[in-house]
Formats: sequence, structure tokens, C-alpha cells
Amino acid sequence: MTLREITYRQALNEALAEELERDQNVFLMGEEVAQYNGAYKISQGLLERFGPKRVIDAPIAEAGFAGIGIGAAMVGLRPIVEFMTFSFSLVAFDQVANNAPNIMTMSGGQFHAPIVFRGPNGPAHQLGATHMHATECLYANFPGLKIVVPATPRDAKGLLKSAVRDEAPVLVLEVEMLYAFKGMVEPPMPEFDLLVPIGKASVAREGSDVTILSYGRTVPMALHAAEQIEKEHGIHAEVIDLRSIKPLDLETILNSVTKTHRVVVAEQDRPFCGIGAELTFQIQQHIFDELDAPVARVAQEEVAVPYNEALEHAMLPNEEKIVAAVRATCGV
Amino acid sequence: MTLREITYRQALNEALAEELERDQNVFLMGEEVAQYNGAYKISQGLLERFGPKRVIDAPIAEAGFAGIGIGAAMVGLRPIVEFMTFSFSLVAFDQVANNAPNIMTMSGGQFHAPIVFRGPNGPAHQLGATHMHATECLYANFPGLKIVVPATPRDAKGLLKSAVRDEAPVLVLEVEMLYAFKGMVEPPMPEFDLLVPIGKASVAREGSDVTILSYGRTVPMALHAAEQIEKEHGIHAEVIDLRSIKPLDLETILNSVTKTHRVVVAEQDRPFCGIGAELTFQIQQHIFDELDAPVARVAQEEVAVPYNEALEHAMLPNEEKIVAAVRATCGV
Amino acid sequence: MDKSQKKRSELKLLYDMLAIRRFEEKAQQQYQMQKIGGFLHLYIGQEAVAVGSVAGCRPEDYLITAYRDHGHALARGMGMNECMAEIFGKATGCSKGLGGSMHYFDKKNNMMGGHAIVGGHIPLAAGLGFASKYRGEDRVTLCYMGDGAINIGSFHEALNMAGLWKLPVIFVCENNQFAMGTAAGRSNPLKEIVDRGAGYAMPSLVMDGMDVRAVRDTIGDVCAKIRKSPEPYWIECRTYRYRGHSMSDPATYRTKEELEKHKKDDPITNFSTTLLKEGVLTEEEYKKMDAEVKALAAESVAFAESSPEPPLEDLHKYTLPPLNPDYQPVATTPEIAKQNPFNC
Amino acid sequence: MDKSQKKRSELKLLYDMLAIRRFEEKAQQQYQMQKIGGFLHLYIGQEAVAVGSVAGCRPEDYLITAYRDHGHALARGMGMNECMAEIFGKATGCSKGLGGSMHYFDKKNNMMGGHAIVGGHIPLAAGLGFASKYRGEDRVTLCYMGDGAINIGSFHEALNMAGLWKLPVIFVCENNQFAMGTAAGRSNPLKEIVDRGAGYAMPSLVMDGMDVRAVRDTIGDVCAKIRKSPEPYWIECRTYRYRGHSMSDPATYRTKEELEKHKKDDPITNFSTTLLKEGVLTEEEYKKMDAEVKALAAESVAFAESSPEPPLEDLHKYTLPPLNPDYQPVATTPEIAKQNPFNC
Ligand SMILES: Cc1ncc(C[n+]2csc(CCOP(=O)(O)OP(=O)(O)O)c2C)c(N)n1
Ligand SMILES: Cc1ncc(C[n+]2csc(CCOP(=O)(O)OP(=O)(O)O)c2C)c(N)n1
Ligand SMILES: [Mg+2]
Ligand SMILES: [Mg+2]
Repeated sequence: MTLREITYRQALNEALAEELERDQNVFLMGEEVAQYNGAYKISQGLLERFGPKRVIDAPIAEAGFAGIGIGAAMVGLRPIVEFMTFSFSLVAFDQVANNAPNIMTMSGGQFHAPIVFRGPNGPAHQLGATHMHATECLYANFPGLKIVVPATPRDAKGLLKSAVRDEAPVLVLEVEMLYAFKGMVEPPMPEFDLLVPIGKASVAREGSDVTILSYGRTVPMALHAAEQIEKEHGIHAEVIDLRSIKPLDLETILNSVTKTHRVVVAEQDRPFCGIGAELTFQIQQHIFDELDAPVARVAQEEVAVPYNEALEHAMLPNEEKIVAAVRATCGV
Repeated sequence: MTLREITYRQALNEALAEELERDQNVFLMGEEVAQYNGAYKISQGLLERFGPKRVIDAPIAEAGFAGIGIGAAMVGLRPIVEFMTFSFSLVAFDQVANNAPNIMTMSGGQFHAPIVFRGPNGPAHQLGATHMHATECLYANFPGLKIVVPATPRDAKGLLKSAVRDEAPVLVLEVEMLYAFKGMVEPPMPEFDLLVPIGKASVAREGSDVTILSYGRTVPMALHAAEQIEKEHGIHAEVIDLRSIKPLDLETILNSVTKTHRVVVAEQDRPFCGIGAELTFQIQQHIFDELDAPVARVAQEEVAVPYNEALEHAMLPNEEKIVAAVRATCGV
Repeated sequence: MDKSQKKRSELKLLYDMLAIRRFEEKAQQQYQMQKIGGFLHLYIGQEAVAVGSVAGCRPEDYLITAYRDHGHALARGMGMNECMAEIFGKATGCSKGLGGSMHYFDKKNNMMGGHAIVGGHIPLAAGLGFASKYRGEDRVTLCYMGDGAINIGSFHEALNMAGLWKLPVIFVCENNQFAMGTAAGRSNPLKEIVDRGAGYAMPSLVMDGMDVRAVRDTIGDVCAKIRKSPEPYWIECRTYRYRGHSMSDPATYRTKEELEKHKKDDPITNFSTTLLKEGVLTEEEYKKMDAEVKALAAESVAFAESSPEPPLEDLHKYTLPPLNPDYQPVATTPEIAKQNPFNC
Repeated sequence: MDKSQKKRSELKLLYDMLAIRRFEEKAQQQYQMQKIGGFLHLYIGQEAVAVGSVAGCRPEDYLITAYRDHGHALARGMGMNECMAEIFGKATGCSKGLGGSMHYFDKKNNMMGGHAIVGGHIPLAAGLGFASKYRGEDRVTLCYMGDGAINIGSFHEALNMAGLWKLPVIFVCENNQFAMGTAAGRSNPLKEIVDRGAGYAMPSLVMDGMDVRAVRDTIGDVCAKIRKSPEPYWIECRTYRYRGHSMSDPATYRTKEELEKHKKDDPITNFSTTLLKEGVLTEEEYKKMDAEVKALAAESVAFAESSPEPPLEDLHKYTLPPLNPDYQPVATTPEIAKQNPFNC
């Protein structure tokens, strides 16, 4: 099997194409996904290949088309709904968080909604206060939703495909800042059907002295920080890429921390009731005695995102902040 | 000054009346707040007293009237917007979380939105999966919002009045299950202008062996649990009523834990990325070495709320679960 | 349809309306006896809408509505037992006791649920219509909502897209004059609710929701048109609810006279009188019918009471559906694991 | 107005349109030179709408719009310097460099902001109108939105309430034919966008957005009516954007011919030609005017470049406003502290 180097964007595009090809019930709906080929060109060429019945431009009506997806999913279609960004999912919040995951309980198991909501999520560049919301911790609060955040092209493809096959509503939270990023991926279908399991973290870098828990945008930051800290301070950091926010792969996390006894969470979201808070709770709950230092977190600052570039940089998580947190945690 | 015993409902009603009386710019808007006197009768008599200009029935359009409130607040009115329940604020999520708190940053400080969003929030009784959302951890993730959860009639009155006076958008998350609950409160205006400070927790019960962090619905549960555990096991639990979720009164929390070295969080919301997770992070970050046991949490179970009463009881936090968590934390 | 078939079908309309009313009277009584928790929204007065419209469409057509859903469920063929058991929260309920009064679902009868967030189900209805059109089926979706629901965003978004994509959905506004205590004229600026369809270039009709035949025939005609060439309709259906919004509402926002006036236009009395006049029904038969549904309603309480609670062990069972067997996750291959994706 | 006043005011219309165009051309150039980050949505082609409507209302009337806000800001009297500095993210920007292109605010000019969530500002506009009516002022609010914004829920909710409560708000739909790449006919089922007003029983008009005098006069008339007796209006304003949706959009969804056709109807060329014909303007004066605004635009870049960045220490300054001095929190009194509120 020959691997190819493709971009994260291309990987998502392949995933969509393969799933549209595989199952007539799969369709893609969202703003500008068809004729425009996607605001971020994730759906490039799909309208031409699959036609306007399967690749559908929607009006600006996120709650409406999210709900249309849920309704269609209840009777057996497999909708993939694109939010141009997940910041715009906030106007569809009730549909995503209150309808999709609850249908199964409310109907006593008669109906459920196998739907994928996908699109870029979290920090981008200079888009201001309303356009850069990292929504993972908001949706993670709702039982019945699965949430994945791919950090590599391979995971982007494999997790999105798995999401389409999953029976639960799955949020695929993509990272705009990684769309152009390249990585090795198995050949496309029919040669290889790449399904990355939802709920499994990956050890992106092995290490023994400290665990950096990262996902999405912070994975490359954490890896670079780990390199630097090894060079400059001889500290061997293990970097875990969560990949799946829900379900969480607690086993991989706890194994790592049991080895390193120190944790830095590098999260792309806001801190208060964020992913880092949850990880900290679960780690100390399960292996309190293994912790040699408090869990540290690197997250956004507690402010609305400013437009100015320097202030934006100062408020977002970054490599230097991770390095500093690791040093503080390890006392060097 | 003679204290009176009034209900939580009456206390809220007094707060509204006093603030409407004090400032012509204050108005109350929401579904059924006027002619119907409020779905939960919080606004009883206010239409009659202040007239239809100040007490306004809105159509079922939460995003719309939340936004109307924000717009009016930008130019100096002081809106109090009632959500019939905060579960219905999910359809207004973008307005509450993305407009109200961001206006100040986006306008470089020229505008801000001194608005109060209030209404019952969190678990009620047998209302099913869509009607009982505890939204505190969702909104707490957004910088620029203040969030209070009164647990007593006095706090209900004093926090709501402070919220109206605050320049920030403030969410007053009431507890439906406590509306009929009675407590002592200072006399009304003009005799006494009761303003409970936002951002200060209260020690609802002193103790030395373990700290139970509670708020809203879980305050009475925690107090009862504390009584029981003292009687049955001789454990002296300190119960803290957070009152304010944001800003958090870290000082009071850390002082207590520094004394007791053990913590149980009793929260009314869902666990994943909930209030307990954030409290745990902050406690271990600041006083890691003071903790003799992992922080435990009692929260909702990770499921959509079932209608059936027994299942509902099993999925919500309750006294017995708090007792069990305290016992486990204290090893008895 | 021959004459006896016709007679049977007309009698069934009456029977179904009567069944709904007796069922709900029983439910109300049980609520007052505190055997039922949560909210209970009664449909009494509006029975002709659900019964007539169900009679006007086919069993495979999708039905979806708000929380005031008992009428639609029973009209659709769901049994009183499973409906009563549901509000008792029992395992034998139509939603296994997990949904309650506001969430009656029945897959086999294409009852796509009662839904408790005002307007939240209207996009789902468009989604059902979308699915039918996607599959090339001639199914129609009937989406019911209240007069208060036409003011919320999801209503607008769904109707706009249904209109744009010509989805086979009938949007039926059950204008019972009030949203809780808010008279319809206090929640929208329209002369008549039917006018709202103009904003979506949608064919729009008014129908008399107190006349079961009129409802049946109108829905029948519209369904026939839609099956030939899919497109959505906007129908204002004028009706009235006799009870408060929910059990906790004394409905002081209207006068006794107003209520009495509307009760004089009762869909059941009206229709039974007509059938008596037409000689399709005798007083005797009517009494028998009423006794029958009353007995069924009483039985449903006994059924509900004696039914088991959903097992506590099932608490986590309905949160996440099991994985699809055709889903074969692949673990990271060693080749890939060796890659250094971020060039460090 | 005497003749020379009239001349001045007509020339100002031209001047303002030209200023917007030259400002944006400069901004576009700076963006291409990567001096500006984030999104940049140009208003070029639509200038007559902002300029005409601002001229038709009073300075105290509120203006609020979406992210394509440069035109409204400049028309409203904001300076090029503060506007250019804003997209450079500088402390001297109209929103202190914290808002960027999509968030131009100016309190003293009653510019209530550009807003980036489609439709999210429409309820705020209703809120501004609500405040004016609440206070008994005769202020009007002008709320601009795109043709794509009329399909989202917040639009519906805001228009419904504005209609219901007769709020003094003019809702101006700048129908520039596209929402990003979606032609208006692909996002709503209406024959004409003006028809959407019927769903709210709202007086509705079409105006030619390429004719600055027509816009001014229409808005002027409507404002006069509203000041006498408050009520909202729905106005479809037909216009066209020459550039892509934002700087990253090559706008391949339309033909060159279509674009060229619309450019022939250019609001600036049209109006300057008229003024020349009418003898109100000379070629000479026009050139001078153009040179002047070009110089101002160039200067604004220099101003923006030489302006300071907002201080890093201010990062937390705009998250929470300081407490109101009339707010006097009271600590728990000892009497109350002794109470045992939960009876334990
Ligand atoms: C989004 C939302 N807001 C508010 C409510 C509370 N609520 C439930 S029913 C109702 C009135 C609805 O009236 P209408 O649509 O006319 O239906 P009817 O009850 O008359 O059948 C309200 C306000 C809700 N369930 N959802
Ligand atoms: C709720 C929401 N959904 C999507 C977007 C992304 N978006 C920004 S502008 C735009 C098109 C809007 O078109 P229109 O309303 O016609 O305004 P125009 O750009 O033509 O001025 C879209 C889809 C957004 N900002 N907000
Ligand atoms: Mg109604
Ligand atoms: Mg447009």
C-alpha cells in the first residue's frame, strides 16, 4: 500500500467523496458547499461529481438546515451538514444540542439521528470576537453527541468517514489553520477504506517526564514545544493527541500520566469549563496519587477575541506558552 | 430593621418591583410576564403597577427579544429579559453568548450591554430531555458575562437587584424547585436597598473536615447531607454556596479547602466540562498540596433527562449521592 | 367507496374524536390525582384537526407536532394503553416512559413525535419532506404547530427552505387563538395568520378546524396535489382549546362567555348532530360508542398503573445508539505511526 | 433650502460616494500588500445606498448594519483615518483596533456598528427602535442587511416584533443579488424580496440602490412618516457589488458580462454625469473632488501605519465594564447570617 502526502483539506474532500460514493443516502448540505465548492474549498468538485441532489447549497439558515438534517436522519438518510464555521452553529445551538442528541431518549429508542455536523472550529486569524469560537466544550456538555477534532490529514479523513458511519450525531470539528497542512494518508477507496476509530487518542510523541494533552490546533504547537523543551532543558515530553473529545480515551491519558506524573493541557478553547478543566477532573479523580504537580493548562485568555494581531496572539494559546507551562510544571 | 420571612418567588418579585420603581430605564420583557403575571408568577402584579410600557409580553421569539434587549441596553435602557426557562435560551444562544458580551470589545469600549437575563434554570420535575438544561457551564465559558445562581430568598432578591445595577450582561439563573422556598429578608425599599455583591460566595455551614461546594439547587441538598453525615459519622462538613459562578469567589473556596483538605462538588449541571470540572482545576492549580484526596463531584448522570420519575431521580444529583461522595472522600 | 364503507369511515371520524376526548378527560383526572407528573397539555376542543387531517392523508405520510400531541397520536392509530402508560412514565408507554406527554413517538405509525421546544420541530418536518423528495416517494409530511409558533426563527427558516426546494410538507397552524395567555393578535401583526404564507410565496388556505369533514377534505385535496407535484402548503386552521394551556393554567385571560361561545361550536357535538340528522348514526349507537371509548380510557389507566417502570439499569441505554456493523475502525498502521506529521 | 445649499448638499452626496470608493480601493490595495488581516468586504458599487439613506435621515437617527460596513461608516461622517486605522488594527481606529473591518462603531455619530453574524444585528436594530419609542423620541433606526440575511431566524423574529409593536425602524435590504456565491433566487422562493414584508403586514417598497437621489428621497419620505407615527418599513434596495464577497472571493459565479452590465449603471458615474448635465458640477470640480478624496485615502494609510498598536496591557480592559458608582453592594448582615434557611 503506497501512502501519499495530501493536505488536511484534500483529506476531508476525499472522505466526503468516498462516503457520497459509497452510500446513496449520504448527502452534503450547507452554505456554499455546492456551486462555490465550499467557503474553504473542502467540497471542491463534489457538486460536479455527485450532482445537486447530493450536494446542496442552503440559504443562510443554520438552525433550519441543521434541523432538516436531523429530520432526514431520523428516517434513514445520512446527512453531512457543513457549518461554514462552528461559530455560526451558535444560531443553530438548540437543534444541534437539544434536538439531535435527545431524539433517542425522547422516543424511547425508536428514532435516533445519524448525522454529521462538520466545519472549521476555533481560533483562526484576525476574524474578531464572533467568528472564532471553539465550541468543543459547549457541545461536549451534552450527552448523546460524539465530538472529534482531527489534527492530521489522516485523522481528518479517517475520523470524518467514521463519523458518517456512526449512528450517533457526530461533530467533526476541523481546524482551519491546518487545512493546508500536509501528511501521509493511505490510498483512497476502493483500495483502502480508512476508518479511524472514534474514541481513541494517539500518542503523537513519546516521552517520560511530562504529558502534554493536546488536540486540534494545539497538537503541532505541543509537538514543537516538546522539541524545544527537550533541546533546551533535556525534558522528554509525551504529547497526546486526543483526537476524540467525546468519548474521551481515558485509558491512553491515564497510562501516560501514570508514567510521567506531570500534565500540561494545551487546549484551543476558552479555559472556564473547558476541555482542560474536564481532563483535570478526570485525571485527579482516577490517579490522584500519581500526580507530582498540579495539572497546568494553556488555553485562551479570558477575553473576547480582539482583532489586533498582537493582542490576538497574546490571547490565544501558543508554543511559547506551552513551553513556559511545561517548564513551570517540571520546575525548570 | 425587622426581617420578614418571604418566598424566593416573592423575593424575586420584590427585586423586580424595586428596580422598576427606582429607574425609569428598567423594563421587564418576556413571554407571559405581563398579563399572565409570569409562567411561574415571578412578575405577579407588575403589569398592573408599572403598566404595559415597562412590563412587556413578547411573542415566542427568544433570539429576537434577547437581541431587542441588547440593542436597548446599548443606548442606555436597563432591560430585564425573562426566559420562561433557560432551556429556551438555547434558541437565543448566539444573542446571549455572542452579542451581549462581545459588543464592548468589538466597539473598542464605546458600547456595552447592561442587561439582565433571568429565569428558571436547571433541573425541574419530569419535564423531559429538552426542558431542564442547566446552562451555567455553557454561558460561563464566555468572557464578558456574569452569572449568579441564588439559593435563598435573600440572595434571590439581592443578587437580582445587583444584576440590574451592574454594567455587564448578567445572567440570573433561578431555581424553579426553590421558588416556594421561604427565608428571612430585609424590609423592602425605601427602608432597605438590598444589594448582594456579585462575586462573593457564602459559607452556608461551617465545618472542618470536608468542603462541599454547592450552588442553587444543590445548596439545600448539601446542607441536609452535611447534617446527616455529622449525625451518622461525626464528619463536620463545611458547605459553601457559590452564589456567583462568574466571577468565582476563589478566596472563600481556597480558604475553606485549606482548612478541610477535602472537597466534594455538588453541582446541578451535567458533569462534562461543567462547573465541578472548573472548580477542580482551579483548586488543584492553586493549592495542590492542600488536597488530601481527589476532588469528588456529584452532578447529573451523562444521559438525556428521562421523563420517568425514578430514572430522573437516578440521573439527577441528590442528597444521598452527596452523602456517598463525602463518605468516599473522607474514607468512612 | 361504497355507502357502507363511507358510513364506516364517517363513524370512525366521530369515534376517533370521541376517543381523544375521553382519553384526555381521563388523563386530566389522573393528573389531578397526582398520578402524572410534568406538563400535561390537553387537546380538548381541537380534536377535529388531528382526526380530520389524519383521515385526509395516508398512513405512510409523516406526522409531526408540538407538545400538545395526544390527539395526533390517537388519531394516527396509537393505542390508548401505550399513550396512557407513557404519561405514567411506564415501560409500556409509546416512548418507553422516557418521553412523557410531550413526546409521543410511534415509528410504525409514522408518528414522528411530539416536540417540546416551540418551533423546534418545524425544521425536522422540512427534513422529513426533504427525505421523501430525495427518495422520490410521494409521501406527504403533516407538520402541526400552534399560533404562537409562527413567530420563532426556526419556523421562518423551515418554511423558507420548504418553499425554495418545493418540499412536500403541509404546515398546519392550529390557531387555537392563544399561546398560553397571549392572544394571537398580541404576538404577530397580521390581520390573519394565513397571510404569513405570502412571505414564502406559499399556497395558503384557511380551514375550519371545528369541522372534521372540512379538515379531512381540505387535507385530502392538498395531499393529492402535493403527491402529483411536490410543494409545501400553509394552512391556518381555526380552532379553540377548551382547557388551560397546561394543567397549571386556570385560563383567566379569557371570559367564560368566550369559552362557552366556542363550546357551542364543539367539533364532536357538531359532527354527531350532523350524522344523526343524516341518519348515519343513531342515538343508541352514539351512546354505545361513547361507552366504548370511555371503557377503553378507563382500561388504559388500569393498564398504565399495572405496567412496570422502565428498569433502572436502562438509564444509559438510550444515550448513544450502538455502532453500525458495517463500520470497521482501523487502528493506526505502523507505517503511519512512524510518520512525523508536524515536522518535528 | 436655498439654491447654493441645495448644490452643496448634492455635491456632498457625490463627494461621499467617491470618498467611500477611493477609501475602499486603498483598503483593497493595502490588503493585497498584506497590511490588513482577517476579512475585508468591499462596498464598491453599493455606495449610493449608504450615502443616499444617510442623507435622507438625521444625524441622531441610529444606523446599524452587517460586516460590509465601510460605506455606512464613512457616509455617517466617520473619518477615513479612524476607519483605515481600524483595519490596520491600530489604537487610533474607530473601535481601537479591536473590532476590525467588520466592526466599525462610532458612538458620537450614532453608528451602532457593523455586525458579523448574518442577521444577528437585526434584533439589535429593533431594540434601538424600541428604546426610541420607549423614550418618546422621534429618532428612526436604519437597519441594513443583505439579501442573504432575510432567510435567517433572527430576521423573522425582529421584523415580527417590530411590526407588532410598531417600532420606528427602516429595514433596508441591500439586494446586491448575491450572498457570497448564492444568487438571491437560490436562497428564497420569492418573486421579489420586497414581498417578504407581507408576512409581517409591513409597508414595503422597492428602491433603486444605484440612484443616490432616489434613495435619499425615499428614505427621507419614510423617515418623515415614521417620525409622525412610528411604524417599521421594509425596503428592498436593488444594487450590485462589483468586487467578490470578500477579498478571497474571485466571484466566478457570475459572468464578466453581468458585472460589466451593472458597472454601466454605476451610482457615481450616473450621478456625476447628471450633475454635470445639470450644470451643478464642472469637470474641473469633479477632478478636484476626486483628487481630494484620493489624497485623504492615501493619507489615511499613512495615518494608520504610523499609529500605535493598542497596548498589550489593555488586553483585559474591554471584557467587563467597571461597576456603576450607584451600585452599593451590601455584605451579609449578622442577623441574616444566623438564619438557617434550609432548616438544618
Ligand atoms: C422556544 C420555546 N419558548 C417557550 C416555550 C414555552 N411554551 C410552551 S408552549 C408555549 C405556547 C405555545 O403556543 P401555541 O404555539 O399557540 O401552541 P398551543 O399551546 O396553543 O397549542 C410556550 C410559550 C417553549 N416550549 N419553547
Ligand atoms: C449566521 C451566519 N452564517 C453564515 C455566515 C457567513 N457569511 C458571511 S457573509 C455571508 C453572505 C451574506 O450575504 P448577504 O446577506 O447577501 O450580504 P452581502 O455580503 O451581499 O452584503 C455569509 C454566508 C455568517 N457570518 N453568519
Ligand atoms: Mg395556540
Ligand atoms: Mg447580498
